[in-house]
Amino acid sequence: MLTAVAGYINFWLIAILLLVGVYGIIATENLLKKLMALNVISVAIILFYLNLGQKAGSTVPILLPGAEVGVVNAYANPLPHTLMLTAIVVGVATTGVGLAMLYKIYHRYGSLEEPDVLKEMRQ
Amino acid sequence: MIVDFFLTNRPLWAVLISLVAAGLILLSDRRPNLRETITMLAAVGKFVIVLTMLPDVLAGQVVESAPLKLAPGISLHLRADALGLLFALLSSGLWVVTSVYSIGYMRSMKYGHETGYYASFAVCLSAAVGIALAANLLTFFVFYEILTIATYPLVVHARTPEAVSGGRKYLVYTLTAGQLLLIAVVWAQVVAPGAEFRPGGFLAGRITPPALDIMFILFILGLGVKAAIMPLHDWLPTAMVAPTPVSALLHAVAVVKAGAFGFLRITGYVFGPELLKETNLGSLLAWIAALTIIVASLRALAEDNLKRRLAYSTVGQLSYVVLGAALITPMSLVGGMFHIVAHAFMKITLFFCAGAIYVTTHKENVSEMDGIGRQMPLTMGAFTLGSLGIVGMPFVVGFVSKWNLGLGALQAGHPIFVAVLVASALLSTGYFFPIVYKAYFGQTRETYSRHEAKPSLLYPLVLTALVSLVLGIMPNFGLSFYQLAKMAAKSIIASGMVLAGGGQ
Amino acid sequence: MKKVALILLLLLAGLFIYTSFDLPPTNDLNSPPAAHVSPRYIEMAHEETGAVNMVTAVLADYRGYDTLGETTVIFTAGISCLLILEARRKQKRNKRGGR
Amino acid sequence: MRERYGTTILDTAIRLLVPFYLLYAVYVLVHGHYSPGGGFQAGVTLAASILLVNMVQGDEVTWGVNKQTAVILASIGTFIYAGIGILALFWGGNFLDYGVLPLGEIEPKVRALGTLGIETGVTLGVMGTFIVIFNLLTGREE
Amino acid sequence: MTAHLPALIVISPLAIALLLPVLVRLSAELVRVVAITSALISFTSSIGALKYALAKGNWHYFFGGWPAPWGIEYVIDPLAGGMAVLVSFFSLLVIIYAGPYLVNKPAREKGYFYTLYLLLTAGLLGIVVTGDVFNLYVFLEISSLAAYALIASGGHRATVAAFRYLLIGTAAASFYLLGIGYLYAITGSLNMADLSELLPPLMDSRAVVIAVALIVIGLGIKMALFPLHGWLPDAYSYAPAPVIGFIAAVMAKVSAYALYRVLYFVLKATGPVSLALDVMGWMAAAGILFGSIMAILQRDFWRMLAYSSVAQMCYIALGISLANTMGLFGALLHILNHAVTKGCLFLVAGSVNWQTGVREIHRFVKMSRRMPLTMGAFIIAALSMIGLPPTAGFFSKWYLVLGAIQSGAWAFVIVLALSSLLTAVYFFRIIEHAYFKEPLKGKDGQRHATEPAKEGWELYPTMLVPILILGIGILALGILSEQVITHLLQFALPWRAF
Repeated sequence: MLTAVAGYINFWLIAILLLVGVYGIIATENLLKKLMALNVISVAIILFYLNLGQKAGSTVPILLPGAEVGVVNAYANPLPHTLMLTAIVVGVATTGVGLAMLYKIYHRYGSLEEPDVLKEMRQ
Repeated sequence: MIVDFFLTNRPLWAVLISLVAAGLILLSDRRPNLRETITMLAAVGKFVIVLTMLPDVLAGQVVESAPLKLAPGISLHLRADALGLLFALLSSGLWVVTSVYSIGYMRSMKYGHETGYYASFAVCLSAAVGIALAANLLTFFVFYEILTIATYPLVVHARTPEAVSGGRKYLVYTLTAGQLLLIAVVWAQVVAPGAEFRPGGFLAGRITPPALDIMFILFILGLGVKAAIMPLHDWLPTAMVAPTPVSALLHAVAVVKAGAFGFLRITGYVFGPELLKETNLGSLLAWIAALTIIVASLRALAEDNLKRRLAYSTVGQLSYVVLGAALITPMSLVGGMFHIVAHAFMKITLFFCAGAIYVTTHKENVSEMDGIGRQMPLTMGAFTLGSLGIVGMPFVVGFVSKWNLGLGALQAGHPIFVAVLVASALLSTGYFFPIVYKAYFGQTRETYSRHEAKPSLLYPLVLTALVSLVLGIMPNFGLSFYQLAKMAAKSIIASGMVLAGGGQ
Repeated sequence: MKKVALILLLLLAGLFIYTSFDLPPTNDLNSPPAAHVSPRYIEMAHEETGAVNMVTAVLADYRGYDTLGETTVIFTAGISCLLILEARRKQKRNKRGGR
Repeated sequence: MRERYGTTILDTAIRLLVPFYLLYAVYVLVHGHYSPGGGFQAGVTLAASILLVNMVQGDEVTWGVNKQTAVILASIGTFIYAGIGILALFWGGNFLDYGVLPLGEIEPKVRALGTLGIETGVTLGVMGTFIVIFNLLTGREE
Repeated sequence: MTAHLPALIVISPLAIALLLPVLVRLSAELVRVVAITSALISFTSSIGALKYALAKGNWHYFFGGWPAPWGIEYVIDPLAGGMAVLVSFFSLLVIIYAGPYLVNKPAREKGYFYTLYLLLTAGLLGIVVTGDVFNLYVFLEISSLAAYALIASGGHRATVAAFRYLLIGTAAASFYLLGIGYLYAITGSLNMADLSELLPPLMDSRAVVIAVALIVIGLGIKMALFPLHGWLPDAYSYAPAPVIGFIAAVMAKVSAYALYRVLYFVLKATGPVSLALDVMGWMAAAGILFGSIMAILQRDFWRMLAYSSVAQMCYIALGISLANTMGLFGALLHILNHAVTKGCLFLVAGSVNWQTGVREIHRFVKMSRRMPLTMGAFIIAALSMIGLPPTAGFFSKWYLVLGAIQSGAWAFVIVLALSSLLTAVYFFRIIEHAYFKEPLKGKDGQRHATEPAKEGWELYPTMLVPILILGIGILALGILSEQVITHLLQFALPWRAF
């Protein structure tokens, strides 16, 4: 039983992390917190991919000095790592743009609470 | 080579010439003489093009233009058969007359923004001829909707709040109908790919009653608005705020006629006599038409505004055409088709008269018209002739179609509709007689001198009145309208026989 | 609103857990991601691209186009911030000039 | 004008640390082929060291990399990447096919050199962008 | 260079965009010329690639020379090629249009604008031509980031709208990423063609259910599919005109295209996809009515167009959900038609606002006198939105109704008919104001529109010509819709059409 669960528990934790992020976007009214929740989502997805790249008993995907080339199971899958490097960078870039917008919003409206901002904006 | 290209594609040119004219008119903004010249040239050109097709069609041939594909399996296809040419000849011929009248009328009224008016008018005529010559349902629908839109600027031409709200009402009715018609057309296309009009119908054997009934009702609703069938007629009297030539166009030449014409196409060329008889859908439509005839005539009695009274008269008269289409016997079809022509000439005369009276004396209510016949004898003479025709007096054109319709009702085994026709004749006497009586014998304090409308208003109405007299005596005179109607009716019934024979 | 969202998300969590059993378990040596496509990177990367670090080989060579996109995303973010915040500076200056 | 953080401790620490930061950044860039690392990490480290100096020693100490120069750096850096890709087109390869570049080596080595080239571009691009974003967000005028 | 056309489609705007911040130091005019040139290169390349794809079949282009499942490939099939032509055409048109709009902006801002504009173009084109699901994500993010910033450049309201768009858009992209993560987990591949071969035996896996749900939600948000459209009205109504002319015309369509590509070409519309399509169909039907009714309630012309976009995107979704040949024709044709029509409408809205400062519908009185050609194009576009022949909009509706009747979905038929009427209500309201209402003298606000224009009668030619091209294009597309279908769209279906 435990071994059966062990292979999947990572996915469950990741799913919970993801939903925490989604809940954060829905439930908080502070725009900055929403942006942070967005980052939680992106972290969950990164973990999901990295989890897919794991293999039992494998090491980092860097060829060991003197090792025989081509022992597939000796190294972790490099593809998810590559993809997630990209995803991390995308997340950072989005956060940067989001912060820039928040900066401007805060200067104009003096608040980052969504209801306040919307109320002011619709006038 | 070039001549051949021109000759084979005549239906296309007939449609295109006024579209091109519309473009030119828009470009010649603020040059009234130029745009009116273009209008006249296009009108005459269109009429001539349509006229050249007449000998071919009378000889039993069909003039077809090269199809322009609109969608896989279905194309923009124009074909001049007898029924189509009848309507095309009528509308393009009357456009010439209406153009002359428009120029006179619009110059007198000084609206100040006529460019759009003439352009829309030209587009309307393109659409009307396109409807007439459409060879399949998609083409029919395309031009039907173009007509809807092109008429809208004409209805709101006066730009008064009443005009704008009248236009709104017009749009609500016609666009809704357009959507219902679209569903019906697409459905027919799904059932019978291509949906090419065929004398005797193409739906037989492809669709079974419950669906068939719904489809037919969709067609009735879709076409019924333009044809002003009774619960759907309400936009027509409201649209009377438009300038008189527009009313003439609406009633006599294009718009409502397109609806009535559509009924002939649907019953004769889509469903076919057999299918309608089997399912009793024909009688359903006939009863709707009969009801419309009676109720509209009663409504007309109560109207004081001359143009609105004429409008209700139109509602009633159009249902004659629908009745002919619904009864779908040889005589009723001839009657219905010929009534398109007959009503066109009579009603255009009446509207021209109403317009001429309005321009000359600024009177638009029946109650103000005492003694007007002594002031404008020619105009009122034409008016009298037109109203006699509507009543169904022998030797005026209306009689021919009504006689045929009556015979058709007997052929179909529904003598009750003859009674409807008679009742309607009495009622129309009821709403026209007071006008004529007042015009000639009404007491008025005004001093009246003989003062006719100006020539560009007067000549067209005299001409159309004379034509309705001549056609009443010789229905085949000139353009062989009666012959065309007979040919079309024969083709519908004959192919029905063949189909029935093949079935046994 | 929040409560509805919470219930919805709990349901979703159930769905995620339910479907997770069709995913390859963690550390599975024969999972599709381990068995398809990626073996070539591990076996051939050094030979084909001269990189000992397979992640670099995939990042900069096999899937170098993704990385170009990624760099462009960063660049886009930079220009975006400039467009968003520079305009603000200008507005502020105008306002000050107006007074 | 913002208040300077400069205290003796901070100044000294920066003087000692920043050279190592820079060296480390270059190492991460060049050694990306053999160990974890590469253009992004190097770029971020470079940007961090410049921003650190900038924060501690005041707005005027930017080593010439102010916001406007940083934009140009970012744009040139990223263009180096795309440019190397386009260069490959002229020698008959597909876009980003470094193997065809005429560098007089066997293919894996040429590819490795190409990779180094683009990583350099990425480093510059990331560095420039991060400096821009940071400067904008901290509200520093040039 | 002709061997590299698929790459050039994207590389040209992308690489040149990278240079623009440098070039702007030299001259702002140079930036404009270079940007237009790169859009032109992109446009001609996509036409070339499309021609090749139609003549010789799918064109696979391998980046870095690495074969497909290992490297990234671009696949130009007629669908991708056609979309690329559409997107790059709009990019070119609107970048020309943007010239006068930016004329008073400082040089640097112009440079940033053009940079982001080209990046947006490159991102959208990258989504269209890519054959790799992860590469699609990367370019989705490039285009989204550029779009957020361009929208935010419209002022402080636009910034709020853009930030909300950023939140929901990034969440959407994350869902999409997780969705393809699930597909990757069970197949080990990211290449679309490879996936489509590996997936069929796995279609009853529960992971596919989640993957489909995530991808539909993710791309559904991006294409503003009801009820995931929340970001759209604000973003569309506050963004600057040239930006919105481009975004409204193609951006949501590109997401719709991506959804269509993944559901039909990668997942083959089997298994859980059919359920997703059913749900999507009903959502779309609800969205059509919702969008139309909301549009009627708006008093601001831009906002009205935005809600109209919500409704019209649902037409596309409806067509996709029908899953028969005619429905898909309708959807694809509507992607094309609505792009041209809505592009035209937003350019008109932007021009009217730019020339006269008018946004509200009741101030359109007598606009036909001031801008007759622009309003002429507007009328054609409005008729097309309503779906009246012979404009383009009619024919896409024709196929949608045809497809709905073929699959017996009478509810959808009724919705389509009803929506035309609702659309007519809000467009004829403007036509009434612009053409047939006499100005009420002395009332504030209405006098403004009747004042003689300071800068003359019509627009600058560079703004007017794109509008007129689109106006004529609507009519041309209508009359030539059969050509479009037989020569292009029938090859863009997942199965043989005829």
